[in-house]
Amino acid sequence: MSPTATKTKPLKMWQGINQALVEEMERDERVVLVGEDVARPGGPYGVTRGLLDKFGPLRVRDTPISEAVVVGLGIGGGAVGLRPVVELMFFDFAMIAMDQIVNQAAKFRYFSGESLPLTIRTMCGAGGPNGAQHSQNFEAWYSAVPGLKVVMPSNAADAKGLLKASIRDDDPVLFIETLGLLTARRDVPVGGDFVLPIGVAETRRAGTDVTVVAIGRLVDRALDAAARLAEEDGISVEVIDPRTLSPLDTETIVSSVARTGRLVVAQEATSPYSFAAEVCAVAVESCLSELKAPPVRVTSPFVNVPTPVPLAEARAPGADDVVAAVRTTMRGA
Amino acid sequence: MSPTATKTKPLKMWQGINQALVEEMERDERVVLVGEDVARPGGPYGVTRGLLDKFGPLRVRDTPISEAVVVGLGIGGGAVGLRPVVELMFFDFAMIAMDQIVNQAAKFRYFSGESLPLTIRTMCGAGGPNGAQHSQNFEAWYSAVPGLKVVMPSNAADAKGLLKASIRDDDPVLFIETLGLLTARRDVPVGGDFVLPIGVAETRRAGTDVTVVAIGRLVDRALDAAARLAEEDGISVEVIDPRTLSPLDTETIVSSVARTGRLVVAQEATSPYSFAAEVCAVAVESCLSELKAPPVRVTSPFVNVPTPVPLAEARAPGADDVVAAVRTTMRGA
Amino acid sequence: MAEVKLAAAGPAGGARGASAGRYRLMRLSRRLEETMHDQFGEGQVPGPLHLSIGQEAVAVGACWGLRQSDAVLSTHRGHHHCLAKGARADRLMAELLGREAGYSHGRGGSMHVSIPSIGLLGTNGIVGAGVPIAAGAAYGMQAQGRDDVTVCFFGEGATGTGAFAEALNIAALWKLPLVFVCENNQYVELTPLEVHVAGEIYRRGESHGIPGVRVDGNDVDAVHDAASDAVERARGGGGPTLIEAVTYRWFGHYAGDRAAYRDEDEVTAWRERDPLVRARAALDPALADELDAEVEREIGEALAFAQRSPVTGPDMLALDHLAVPA
Amino acid sequence: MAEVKLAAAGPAGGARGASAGRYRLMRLSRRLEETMHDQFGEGQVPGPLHLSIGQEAVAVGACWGLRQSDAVLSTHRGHHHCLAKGARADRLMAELLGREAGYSHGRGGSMHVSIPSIGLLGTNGIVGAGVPIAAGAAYGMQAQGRDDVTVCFFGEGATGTGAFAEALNIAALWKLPLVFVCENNQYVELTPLEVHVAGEIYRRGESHGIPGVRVDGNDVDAVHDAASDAVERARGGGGPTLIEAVTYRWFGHYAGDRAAYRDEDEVTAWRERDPLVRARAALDPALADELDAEVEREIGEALAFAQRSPVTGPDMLALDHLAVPA
Ligand SMILES: Cc1ncc(C[n+]2csc(CCOP(=O)(O)OP(=O)(O)O)c2C)c(N)n1
Ligand SMILES: Cc1ncc(C[n+]2csc(CCOP(=O)(O)OP(=O)(O)O)c2C)c(N)n1
Ligand SMILES: [Mg+2]
Ligand SMILES: [Mg+2]
Repeated sequence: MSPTATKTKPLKMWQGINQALVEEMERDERVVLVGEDVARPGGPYGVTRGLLDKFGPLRVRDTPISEAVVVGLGIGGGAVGLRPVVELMFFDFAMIAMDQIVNQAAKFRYFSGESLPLTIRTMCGAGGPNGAQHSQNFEAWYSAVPGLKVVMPSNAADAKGLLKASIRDDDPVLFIETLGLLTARRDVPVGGDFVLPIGVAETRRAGTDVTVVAIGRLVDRALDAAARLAEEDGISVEVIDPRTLSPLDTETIVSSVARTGRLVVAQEATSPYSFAAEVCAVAVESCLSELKAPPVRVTSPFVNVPTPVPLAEARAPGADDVVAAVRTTMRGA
Repeated sequence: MSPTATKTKPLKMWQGINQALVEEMERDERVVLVGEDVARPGGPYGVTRGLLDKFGPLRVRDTPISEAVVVGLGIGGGAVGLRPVVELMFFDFAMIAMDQIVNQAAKFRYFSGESLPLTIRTMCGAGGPNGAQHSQNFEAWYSAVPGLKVVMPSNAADAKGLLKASIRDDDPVLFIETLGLLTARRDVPVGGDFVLPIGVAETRRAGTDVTVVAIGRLVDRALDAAARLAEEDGISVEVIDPRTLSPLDTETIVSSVARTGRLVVAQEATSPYSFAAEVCAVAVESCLSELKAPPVRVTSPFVNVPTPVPLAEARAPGADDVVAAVRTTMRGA
Repeated sequence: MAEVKLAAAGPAGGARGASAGRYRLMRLSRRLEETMHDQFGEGQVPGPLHLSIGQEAVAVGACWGLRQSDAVLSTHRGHHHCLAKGARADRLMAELLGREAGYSHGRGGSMHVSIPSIGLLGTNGIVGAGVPIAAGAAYGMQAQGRDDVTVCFFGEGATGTGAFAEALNIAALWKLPLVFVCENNQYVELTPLEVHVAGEIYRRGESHGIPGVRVDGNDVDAVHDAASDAVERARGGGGPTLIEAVTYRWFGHYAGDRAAYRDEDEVTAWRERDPLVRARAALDPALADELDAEVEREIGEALAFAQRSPVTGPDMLALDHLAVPA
Repeated sequence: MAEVKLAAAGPAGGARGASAGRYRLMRLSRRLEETMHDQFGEGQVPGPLHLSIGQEAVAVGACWGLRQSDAVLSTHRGHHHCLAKGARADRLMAELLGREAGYSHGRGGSMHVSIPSIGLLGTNGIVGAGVPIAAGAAYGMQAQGRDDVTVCFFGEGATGTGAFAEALNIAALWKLPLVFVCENNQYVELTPLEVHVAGEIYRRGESHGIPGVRVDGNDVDAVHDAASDAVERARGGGGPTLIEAVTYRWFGHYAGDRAAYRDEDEVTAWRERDPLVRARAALDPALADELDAEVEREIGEALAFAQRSPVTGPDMLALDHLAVPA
């Protein structure tokens, strides 16, 4: 946390995002925001409200339903002097712009040797009644791409500090917001210039028995689980939130697992070929001899996201699942 | 191998693919082939030569450069009674059709309860002087999608038997060919009806000291490495080729690793969030107590694929890298 | 599973004539949506609800006379398309209410209704994504030597997607039996048409050689005339047509959106052009009353059917992912 | 690194006039490609080589007079665009020959040349992918209040991509300072135009309100006239234009493709319409000879420069992935 940011205020995640956008757009007139429904409507979930009035229609602009072009606006704009923030409304729609993200934006520096300051904001997860094409968590895909950074904050403060960092970053950053967290509150530094470093994990709770690496919506659930496990079982759980998925702060993860000898990875995504797989792999590569129990992945089952919220919530892993996984690791190999 | 297929012939992989297409199109008139340059030119690498003449312009059809529509042709066609094979020339171009593949084809059964017999053929890897946008290996992305099968053969015989199986399969199958293997020869059953099962790994070499799980171009390199290690070090290496990445035959992998206690995973893709991560995760989840050494991933470095072949080959892992990795695992934790 | 009969809603319109049949179907769609809107208000719809109220004439006019073996591609706003292609009101309601008897076991809701057995190849949560699939269905018909056609619905917002343009080009190149129906309801989520569409939609295929026609989308006969010309041409191998049906979305983008971004006068003016009122006026009043009563009964029975069906539980989540589950 | 000067190739054409300058640039492109083609034959080009020979007038005509602060988006077939926008022949050759002094350290080859400092925002391996980026560059200029323009080149094959259509629509909507230049060379990889393009390319933006014009792509003056009208309009806030420049690909899709799929007579007829011959005929013969000689010297020096540069080794593979390497 930068030293000037001393005051904090309890804010919802969307407010943290909104503040980051406002502050960066005030600070640097090269920052623009384009995307579907971002301007007049202020975002389908209200995240970008007020920006159009503050910064005008050239810097805050509603686009047609043209996801490839939305990212193209960011690439071309970034190449001629802007520092664009482009919004892809739902993460699932990023697939339509996949070529622009992976084959174009991520390779810009490799081909040209020059910077592409581009932030791609999007929103993932099964937090609403949106169904199988509006709820997916494919953050692992993008994290496998050289030249692209992937940031996935789990709370309002991180969202603010990391979005500001992403906008200032000279590389393309995919900034993944989580629908299920947009209205979750957390104390957020205000007034100062609060910028967090990309690529640095945060240990959200220190512990000695089991390491839980959690992302997105599972961070708070892991913290709930940790509190319960401390109380009910006397188990000391360390909760790590990587916050950046690429480049991944493997050091923080590895040093924790080396200490605790037990690993649970928790995410909203399904299990195969996911973030959780990468973390398990990193752990066994680096800490085999310290591991006292097999790592456990706490994930959604390998099925589509249903539309009704009760079903979607039944599918998503909860604090209970983290508790059960931690207990499993405590029983050993 | 089905019992009627008794004769074999040494064929290149492209020939195996071509035979599979011819046989299935002869067997079932619902099978069609559409894609860029597949008809008159017979494929940019000649894989589909002769098909237009045999089956005519309604069943073998050149499309415009419209990858989303190419997959859409397969989905719509499959929904009204065809069993389409669609070709996406380079795997990298699948990104342009990503929504059609992941949000549409893979979810067709989930939404409708009915079959979508669709095979999407494409070609991956750094086997030619094609550079960073024509050489990528993102097979892990698609393997993370419920409702989609992913097949990746490593030789002419598997390509033939698995392509025939894919075409007969009632689910969408992404069939990933490997540019670097198209002209590699192997004995291929001919004359009979040679169909291999999807979802079943093949143990290409039995061994007792180390399990090497390899895919695509790394299978033959792993076999070379195994031969050298047997001779030079007296190390007995088991080489497993999963052939299908989703659903992954974890049983074969786990039972091998449980026996050998050592794992190397070898692939052309880069390491983070890849196939190799998934296999390492599966192994440590199931075989922690049997593991005698940390698994090792043999992959390309996390950088873009350069255009010049010598550089691309320098980047790709070779038999030497597999040898070194196996030796590392033999030195233990 | 008790089946509610869609009396006289078939292509021929039954003994009461096509106008009666089309009116009845529009009425069915209207009442189904109103009923679902009420249910939504009571918290009984566990998904988003994109109402097509005001736009019924487009779906009914374009689908009237289609065969079961013809295909239709729909959108996120597709209840009217589903019914017009022969979906059952009861199972559709069950789907919207998250019940086991729904077309997708109540797991998908309105954006994920797909009934290949009647040629309904899906509503869709991805704007524009149905269009390439429509090209595929049309190609499949052509490749099999069938004289069936595919009708592809999409909103004016979808004309911004690349998928739409790719499909236009191949449809023209391959002379596909495909009718593009742009349902221009003036709004694209929370912003007006002007934010999304440059120039004129019905001319989007002109440079490809695709005839384009703009019709009053609130006049079911006008839509039907344009569509049947296009369908006939397509069946005869004459290739695709692009129809722009100009209509209006009476409600917000989804149930719950109060649509404060638009003018009340505008809404009022369009409500006065109610396609149902216009279609009803052409009927014998006694017949119209009879049809309304029938629809009321059908809706009542369909709702009862849906409500009798169990709410879908987590045990159904794993169904229908692969032919043979892994 | 010794720099080869591009004498008289600047916008003004130097003292010798614009016609001389344009001819010289076309000649430079022709000779660079011929030289690279020879090198390819000798196994010295470690990547694919898509020759633009025969199409030089399109690039030179459209880029002539552009500012360095204007942007150009190019394609897989883009050496002529690169040179016309001011790329150095020596570093371009070095790139094609896989040398350290190449624009991308010799790692990218002809499909991956990107020189933002001169406004060349990339050749591209993905057909159509430059078009959305062009829209972005044009938007960036507009948002910054600059009167710069973006010129976007693409082949007729790229008109089949959705990316192209998305960009047309937004360019019209936002009145972007963007000139679309379709370089119609009649072939799309290994198949003719007819497999790919329905109807007429230059009219693709008509329904969006984008003026379209078809010009003789082998006439550098005609291309330049059309382009400068479009550029002027764009600079003045008048929005985009679509230019279709009809030309011909003399060689195969890539070096090594014998192009057996086309007619020798057709090739001969087009070779007789050589844009260089036509441009040269308008010059004083002595001046033309002088220009040829200059180009020959420049090419010789550039090749020597490239060949002096070390072949790129694996130690350079990790360069330029992130601003601060992870
Ligand atoms: C590819 C994609 N982008 C954005 C969205 C979000 N979205 C859902 S509906 C909609 C508006 C569609 O407008 P239109 O095509 O006119 O149909 P209407 O809602 O008016 O029926 C948008 C932008 C989406 N579902 N898919
Ligand atoms: C998205 C995509 N699809 C397919 C290809 C393969 N491909 C490379 S060049 C080319 C033909 C392009 O034709 P055109 O646009 O006319 O350009 P030209 O080669 O004639 O200059 C194709 C299909 C590609 N590179 N990208
Ligand atoms: Mg609309
Ligand atoms: Mg061409």
